[in-house]
Amino acid sequence: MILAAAKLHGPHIDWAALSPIVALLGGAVVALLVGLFRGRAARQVAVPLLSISAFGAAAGLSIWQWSADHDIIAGALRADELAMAINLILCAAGAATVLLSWRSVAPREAAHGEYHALVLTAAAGMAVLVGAQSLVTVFLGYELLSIPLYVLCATEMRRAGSLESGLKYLIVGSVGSATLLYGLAMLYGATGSTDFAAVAAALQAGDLLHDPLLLTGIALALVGIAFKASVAPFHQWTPDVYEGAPTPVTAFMAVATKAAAIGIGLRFFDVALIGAQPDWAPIMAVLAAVTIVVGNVGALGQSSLKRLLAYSGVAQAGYLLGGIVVSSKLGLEAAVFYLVAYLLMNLAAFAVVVARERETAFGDDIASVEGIGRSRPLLAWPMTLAMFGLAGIPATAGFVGKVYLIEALVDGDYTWLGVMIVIGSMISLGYYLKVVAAVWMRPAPEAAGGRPALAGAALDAPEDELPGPRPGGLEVTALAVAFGAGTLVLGVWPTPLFDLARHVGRSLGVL
Amino acid sequence: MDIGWYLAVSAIVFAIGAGGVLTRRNPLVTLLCLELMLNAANLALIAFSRMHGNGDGQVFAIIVMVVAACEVTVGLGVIVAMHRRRLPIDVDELRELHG
Amino acid sequence: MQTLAWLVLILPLAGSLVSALGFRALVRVSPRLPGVVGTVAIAGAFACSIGLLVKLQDLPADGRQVVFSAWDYVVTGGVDARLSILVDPLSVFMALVVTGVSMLIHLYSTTYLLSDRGYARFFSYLNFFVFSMLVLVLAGNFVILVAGWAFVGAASYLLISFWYRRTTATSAGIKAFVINVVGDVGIVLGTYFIFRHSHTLDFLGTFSQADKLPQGSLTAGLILLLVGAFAKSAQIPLHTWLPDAMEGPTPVSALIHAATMVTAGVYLIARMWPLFEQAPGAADVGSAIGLVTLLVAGTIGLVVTDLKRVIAYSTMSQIGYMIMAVSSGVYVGGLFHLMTHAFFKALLFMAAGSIIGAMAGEQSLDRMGGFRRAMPFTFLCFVVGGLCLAGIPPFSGFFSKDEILSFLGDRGGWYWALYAGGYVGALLTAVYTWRMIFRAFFGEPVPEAAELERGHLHHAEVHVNPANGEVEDTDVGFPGPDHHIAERSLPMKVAMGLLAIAATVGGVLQIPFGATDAVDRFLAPTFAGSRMFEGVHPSDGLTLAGMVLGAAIGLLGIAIAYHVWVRRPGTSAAIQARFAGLHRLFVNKWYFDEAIDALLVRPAAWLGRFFAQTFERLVVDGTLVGGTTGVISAASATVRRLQSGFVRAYAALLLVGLVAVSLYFLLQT
Amino acid sequence: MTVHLSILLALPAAGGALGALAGGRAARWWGLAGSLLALAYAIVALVRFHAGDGQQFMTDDMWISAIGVHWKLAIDGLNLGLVVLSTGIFSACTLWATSHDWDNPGLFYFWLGLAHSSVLGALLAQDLLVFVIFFDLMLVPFLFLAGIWSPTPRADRIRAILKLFVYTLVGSLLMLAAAIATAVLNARGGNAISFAFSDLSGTALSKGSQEWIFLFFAAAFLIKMPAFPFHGWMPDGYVNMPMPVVAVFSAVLSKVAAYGFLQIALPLFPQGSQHFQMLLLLIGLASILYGSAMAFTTTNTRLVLGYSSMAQLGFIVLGIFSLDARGAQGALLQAFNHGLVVAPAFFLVALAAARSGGSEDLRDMGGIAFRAPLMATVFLIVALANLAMPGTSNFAGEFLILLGVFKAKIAIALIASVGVVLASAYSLRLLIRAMHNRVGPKVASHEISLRDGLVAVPLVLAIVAIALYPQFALHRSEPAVDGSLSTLPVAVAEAGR
Amino acid sequence: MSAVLFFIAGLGAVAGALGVVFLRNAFYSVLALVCHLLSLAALFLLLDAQFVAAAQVIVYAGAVMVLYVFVVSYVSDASAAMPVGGVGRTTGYLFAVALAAELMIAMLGSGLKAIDSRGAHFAAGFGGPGQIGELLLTKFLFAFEAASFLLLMAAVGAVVLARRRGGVVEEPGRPVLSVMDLIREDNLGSMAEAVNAGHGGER
Repeated sequence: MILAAAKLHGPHIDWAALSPIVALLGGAVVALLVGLFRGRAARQVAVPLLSISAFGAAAGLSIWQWSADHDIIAGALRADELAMAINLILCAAGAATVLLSWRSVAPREAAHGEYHALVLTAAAGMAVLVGAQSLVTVFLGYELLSIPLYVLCATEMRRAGSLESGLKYLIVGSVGSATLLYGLAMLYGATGSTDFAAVAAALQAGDLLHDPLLLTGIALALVGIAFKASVAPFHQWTPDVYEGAPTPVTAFMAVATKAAAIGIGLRFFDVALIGAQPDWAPIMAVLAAVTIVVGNVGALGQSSLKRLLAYSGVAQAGYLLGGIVVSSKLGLEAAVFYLVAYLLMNLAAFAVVVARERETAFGDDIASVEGIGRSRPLLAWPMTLAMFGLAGIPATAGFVGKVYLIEALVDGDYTWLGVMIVIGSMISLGYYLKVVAAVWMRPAPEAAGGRPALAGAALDAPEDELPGPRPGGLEVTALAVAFGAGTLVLGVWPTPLFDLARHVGRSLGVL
Repeated sequence: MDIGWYLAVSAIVFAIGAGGVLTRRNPLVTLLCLELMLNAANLALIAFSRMHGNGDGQVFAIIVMVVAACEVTVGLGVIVAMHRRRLPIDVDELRELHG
Repeated sequence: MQTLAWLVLILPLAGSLVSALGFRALVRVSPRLPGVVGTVAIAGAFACSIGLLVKLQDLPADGRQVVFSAWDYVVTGGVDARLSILVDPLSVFMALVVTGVSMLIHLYSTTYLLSDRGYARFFSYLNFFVFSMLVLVLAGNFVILVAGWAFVGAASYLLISFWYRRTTATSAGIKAFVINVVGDVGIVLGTYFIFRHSHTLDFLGTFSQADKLPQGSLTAGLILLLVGAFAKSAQIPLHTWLPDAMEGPTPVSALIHAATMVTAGVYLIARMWPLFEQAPGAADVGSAIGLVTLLVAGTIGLVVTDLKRVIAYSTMSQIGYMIMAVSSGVYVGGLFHLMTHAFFKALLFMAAGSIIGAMAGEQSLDRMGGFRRAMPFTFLCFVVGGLCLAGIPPFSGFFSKDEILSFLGDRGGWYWALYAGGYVGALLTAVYTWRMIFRAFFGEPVPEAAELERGHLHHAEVHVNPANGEVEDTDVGFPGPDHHIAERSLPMKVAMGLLAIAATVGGVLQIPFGATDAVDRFLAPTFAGSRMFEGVHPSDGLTLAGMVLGAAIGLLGIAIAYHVWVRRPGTSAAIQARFAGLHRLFVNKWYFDEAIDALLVRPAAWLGRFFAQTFERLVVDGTLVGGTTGVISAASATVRRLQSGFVRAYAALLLVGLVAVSLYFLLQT
Repeated sequence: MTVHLSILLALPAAGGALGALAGGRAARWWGLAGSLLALAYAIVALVRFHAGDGQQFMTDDMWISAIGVHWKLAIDGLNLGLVVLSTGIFSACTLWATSHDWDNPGLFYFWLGLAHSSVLGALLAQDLLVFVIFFDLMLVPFLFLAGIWSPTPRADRIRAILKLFVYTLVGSLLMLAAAIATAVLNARGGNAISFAFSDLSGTALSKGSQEWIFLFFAAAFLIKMPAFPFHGWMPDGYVNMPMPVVAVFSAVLSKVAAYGFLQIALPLFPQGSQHFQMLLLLIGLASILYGSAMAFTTTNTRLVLGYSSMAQLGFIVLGIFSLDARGAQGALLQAFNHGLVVAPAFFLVALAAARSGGSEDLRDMGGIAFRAPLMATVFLIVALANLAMPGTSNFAGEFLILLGVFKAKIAIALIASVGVVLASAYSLRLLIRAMHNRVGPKVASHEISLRDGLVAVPLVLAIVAIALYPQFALHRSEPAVDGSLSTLPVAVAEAGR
Repeated sequence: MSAVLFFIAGLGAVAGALGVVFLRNAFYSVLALVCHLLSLAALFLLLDAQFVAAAQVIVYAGAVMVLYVFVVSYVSDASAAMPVGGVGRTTGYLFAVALAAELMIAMLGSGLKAIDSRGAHFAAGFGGPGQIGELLLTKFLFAFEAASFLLLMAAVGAVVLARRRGGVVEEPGRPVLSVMDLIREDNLGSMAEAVNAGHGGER
């Protein structure tokens, strides 16, 4: 035995290709350790700065490894343009989250080091998930992103809502991951392998295609991934968790989790399960349609902006699913394009929500943005652009993204799903424009009480511990403006983003 | 015994776990039911591993055990936090967020 | 010649624009200046028309149809409407009548409306009307014809509503306009039917292929054209606007609603003769409607008490003659009657205006009487007009009416019915005309007449709208506070005098038995090739019989009127009581207004209200918008109710989805 | 290849943006300058346009190569008149707006300029997606213009405004899907995907595809017009916009929809158009009758004009779907005419409202003409043009429309002519009840000011000029209209005969 | 022999699972789960997965369940004898049955011959620590490392969630204040605090 162990040769580790993930995980460890320092500056300034640098480093390394296209570490992961592109989205979302958290309640409650370490780990988990090239890695990535998020959701412990959202996410999320796991197990059972390549090869052989074991495995895996992407009817955790979680965490979940889920969806279905495409595509299209309807109608009549954005995120997941359904190069490109647009629009909106949560006593209620068209144009414009972008109004990145998606769907003979996207957009106008109307057309409300009414805040807590109305923060405004401007610029001149999407389109070789 | 028998047990346990999640109000028990579901998957993995005669399934199962432990830890952490916060330990009482 | 032809059009337009745009400057120079400008413009047009006449006579007979085009108006896809005018004897004849009568009426108006605050506006409108009428008669194709047709309608509307502070005037205006638009639409649609086969909108081009047009389309098209003619010429059933149009100032009634515009229908039918001769069915419709109108209008004229409305119904009736004539192929007779009617009817209206001036705006015959001595000139004019209308030789009306009826008689067949009807109408005409004269000028002088005899023109203390008794806002200044009568106003006197002379001697142009046939000869080039024009010539016997009969009937009518309203003043009431039903029918104008109201206006209004109050709310807003939003909000409510907050329910839904998805996949095996 | 149209397109928005940066009182002059410059540019284009030379002043660049979107702008016979119209109307309405002190003027003129640019973009676009983009985009400024500067109380209007925009954007979004489908289906068979009109052809699509795509486009256009029964947004929208804004909205935006039928629906989906001809004719007819009946019933002056526009657009739909060159020519001419008439009509209604104590209800008006003869004259001309009195260009348009319909479906033409009669009734009713009759209780009349005259008189002169010489417009549009009908099966059949 | 063992262990596993769901006291549920886990370990052994079986017993039944027991007793006053969910209980079971049926169909309806066999032949050492270790260090090296990081983060998360902090009510009417609260900065809330590192003092 010992001799055997001595003969053992570890797999070749392509550190370069792995470097973005290493940067994120390393950043997490460093943040955790720096968080132990006593100095206020170390904790409140150095830790966020370190986190941002970790995200920046990961982003830089992703760009460095842009043209990589091979399996790494014994086929556990794959480094290719899709993975790198989604890494970039994750890093942008992560860095933005760090900025939004800068003066927020959540990191103080959870302690800065731990908070940022959890964010970085979740991001790393997402990167793992997107790069996953084996069933085991899929599951691990899935959990590596989920478990830190369960904790992050519950970090604002003074609010019952935060804890509630954490527990709900945990319970429903675990059901989702158990489902995924069972599906993966069945796929393993049917194909005898955990490698995507081997799974795809087994499907290619043909006689498996109508085997109930395989098909049920696909069904369960589909549900598991759809769960993370907030696809109806597996979306119900989304509104509650988004609303209850600290707003920066919500922003991170909304953008990054969705990107990761769609990324693995693309890879898992369009690489490993491409052979069974005729089996899963129709039901996935139906799920997409249901999601579009449920998300959009659910968002109507919401008064909490976070909840509204949550439902909106559900609907957007439905749109994005279209990119997977068609299993084409165009679909892949469109999905990636839309993810970037989605990142810009959502983060702009969440930045405004964060700023107004701090500035007013209305929390994330829609009343908090009323009348900011006059008083805070630098917040009003990004919010407006974000809403227009999400609704698919022209001259925003969201519009171009939708065009791209619909084009992919029509091209893939799923025209009806394209029309569903359009119908969804129609319904969505009902709530996006409501926000725009609140921003520009309603007068600023009379301040209701002097302090932000953080739901469930303990009333007997010392005065100075509860943040009163305070400036939203320069960094939050800057973030909103930057992402709002990005929405606009990429709506008018989307070619750079198209170039990126086309690069990614080359990655999944099977297509 | 044929592998199929093991798989049948696995399926039953998975369903029982799922049923437990649907019916139990105590989050602690809900966590236990989640463990049941993961263990059912583990049983399936090991059965398949035996079926194919390769070790991938077993390694997968070990990893699942790690994950299960992590989930339990965090889940219990949340429950403890809720208990400290004097929130009811009852999933049906967690209804502040809805609609 | 081309220059003259365009000048005929341009001068009135220029006059109109000068008055309209420069009214402040003009009035500043002299309050009368707008009137002078207007009159001079029309006089210029009249002069140009005469010039045109002379030039036309210089051309060879077969070359007297000249088309001048200014520019392309609508030329696309086979439509060939150019801004073109057709100068031929018929159009020049009409232009002469129009400009001549207009000139006199402008002259009359310079004093008649002098105190009116809308003096400049009035002349602007009036000049615009003349311009429009000239466009109508000079039009060289259907599109320009329709344009002129509608312009006169608009001018008529403007003038009817001239005193726009009166709701009666504005509602009369809108009524006239809408009915005239019905006519316009008729002409447009008729044009389509003809254009469909002729592929040209040009008159001469269309006429040249008249015999090639299919009968069905042609008849349909011509009947639609007749709708236009009826609307403009106040023929049944599109006549109801004309009596109401008397809301306009009296010169307007004289010019537009007696002499010129309302005869446009006659002109149209005469102009379209090549087509009508190919479609006798359509022509017969025209004849029949003409007859019905002339009789119905005559009966109403017997009982109406508003002075101007009596003349208005008389106009309807006389136009009935003309329509009947031109529809039956008696073109020259119809047009000759058009001319003489223009003279004497304008005269009658002017005279009526003079009396109304003396009555300070009051128009009811019931309040008038005994003006004979107070207003001798007016009386004289009235008598001349009355004699013309009644068809007493040697006044012009005698010859023109007689020509129509004898030609009808000559055609035989069912035209005998028209012939007989025409004489019945003549009797009615004589009776109601002289009823009017006897009631206004005979009997005891009313206080206003007595006041005038004492040398003072009556002036009302309070101005009221004669139509509904509503008190007028005096600060507004229209109708003007002062009134004018012919006896005291030279321009009015001149205008009326000239017209009276024309009405008296106009008949010499066309005396039967070959004595004179100036009109006939002049118009011949236009009607060259017509079966009716060249083929129908009444025998001398028929002509003579007709003349005797006509004169006798005219005298009989005057005698009856004298008996009823002068010798035995109570007779009228006795007859009313004896024939109460008939009287009620006549007084209510054969219930045409009521019928149109019940059949068209009220259903339309009800529909409008239904749309506005019910349909819009229930269907457009309720079902279409509300239905969609309702479904969506119901879905929204469902989604949000499912989002109950129970985490177990979420897990349950997840499992339901899982079971469903798995089932789908299992079904794929 | 010129850059002129891009400049034309950018001028109003640039003016508005500079105005927004300048803020305060200066904003209005920047906004006005942008509009007027665009107008001048458009007039130069009009003068230098040669009928029969096809598309002119072409700008053609690749915009988004990945999905085949070209930045392609051109003026042809179809859009020439409407470009001039929209620059003219926008200039007039901007001038009109300058006489009013708007809250936050920089933003106001920015949105107005952006609206102007978007409309121009939709008209000039020679690329399907660019058209769709601007077609959608041109609504956005109106959302703000109506929402922020609406005359109605805040509480009531937001719902109404949201209804308006959701409703109208619904149509546009359907069109988006249809446009993409058109391009993708055209690209089947190996061609690179492209949205440029010149790369799309009416024959590449199967009849089935054409039918649904046509329906989507038709829905967008009919809603934007609006046509019965898709006008549910119209009352809310019209009541809740500031007057200058509702004037441009009514005068210009609905025309873009009519233009879309001619530029896109007919040439690209000939079989679809043919298949749904009767449906569209019936919709047009219903719009005419319903709009007229409503215009005759309502007492809100804005809605009188709104429903009257609906009826007029019914005629335009009829003309287009006569699928006959004359009808289409008439429709295009009528689109121009209606824009030219309805903007001053709104202006006059606003002036009348200002003279009757701010009330826009006919019942509160009356007798305004007496102290304002010039205004009365202008009102009269506008009313007569609105009812398409023969001799006006509106008549020329209706004449051609009805002629085209007459050729296609006699019965429809006969019924539609009822609309002509009704038009006279409601137009005169508006004129009389506003300007004539007894003086209303709160009416304090006075003549229009010089600045008001600057807005109204050029428009009225334009109405008169085009009335005298409609051929000016017809001549320039004829080749293009023939071109857009040339792919229709009827036209093809006729040409073969 | 193996059949008998299978039935005993299988029944134990299912019974344990049912016990978890149906026992009303959370404490008994935990014990039922332990029973289930042990049965499962036996099944693993029957499937020649000795290492996993061992790990199951040690890690799961041994460590994790102990944690459970502690937490159950910690919160027991609040959660003792909580009724099984009333609402939707029957439907919950129905779904479970439907799910079980579907999974059974999938598993047993599979056309794979191997399912109806006792499994493939395998090399010596299958399921033993050597083979598992080799796989973990070669093919599944990344998974192994990532799992370890996951454990770290779970620990961090648990600390973040479960540590005591000021401002959050601990006991009714008794604010949590101690000497340490005066020394340390407010809401420091780090792991350091949780383990009292650097302070060493008692709370």
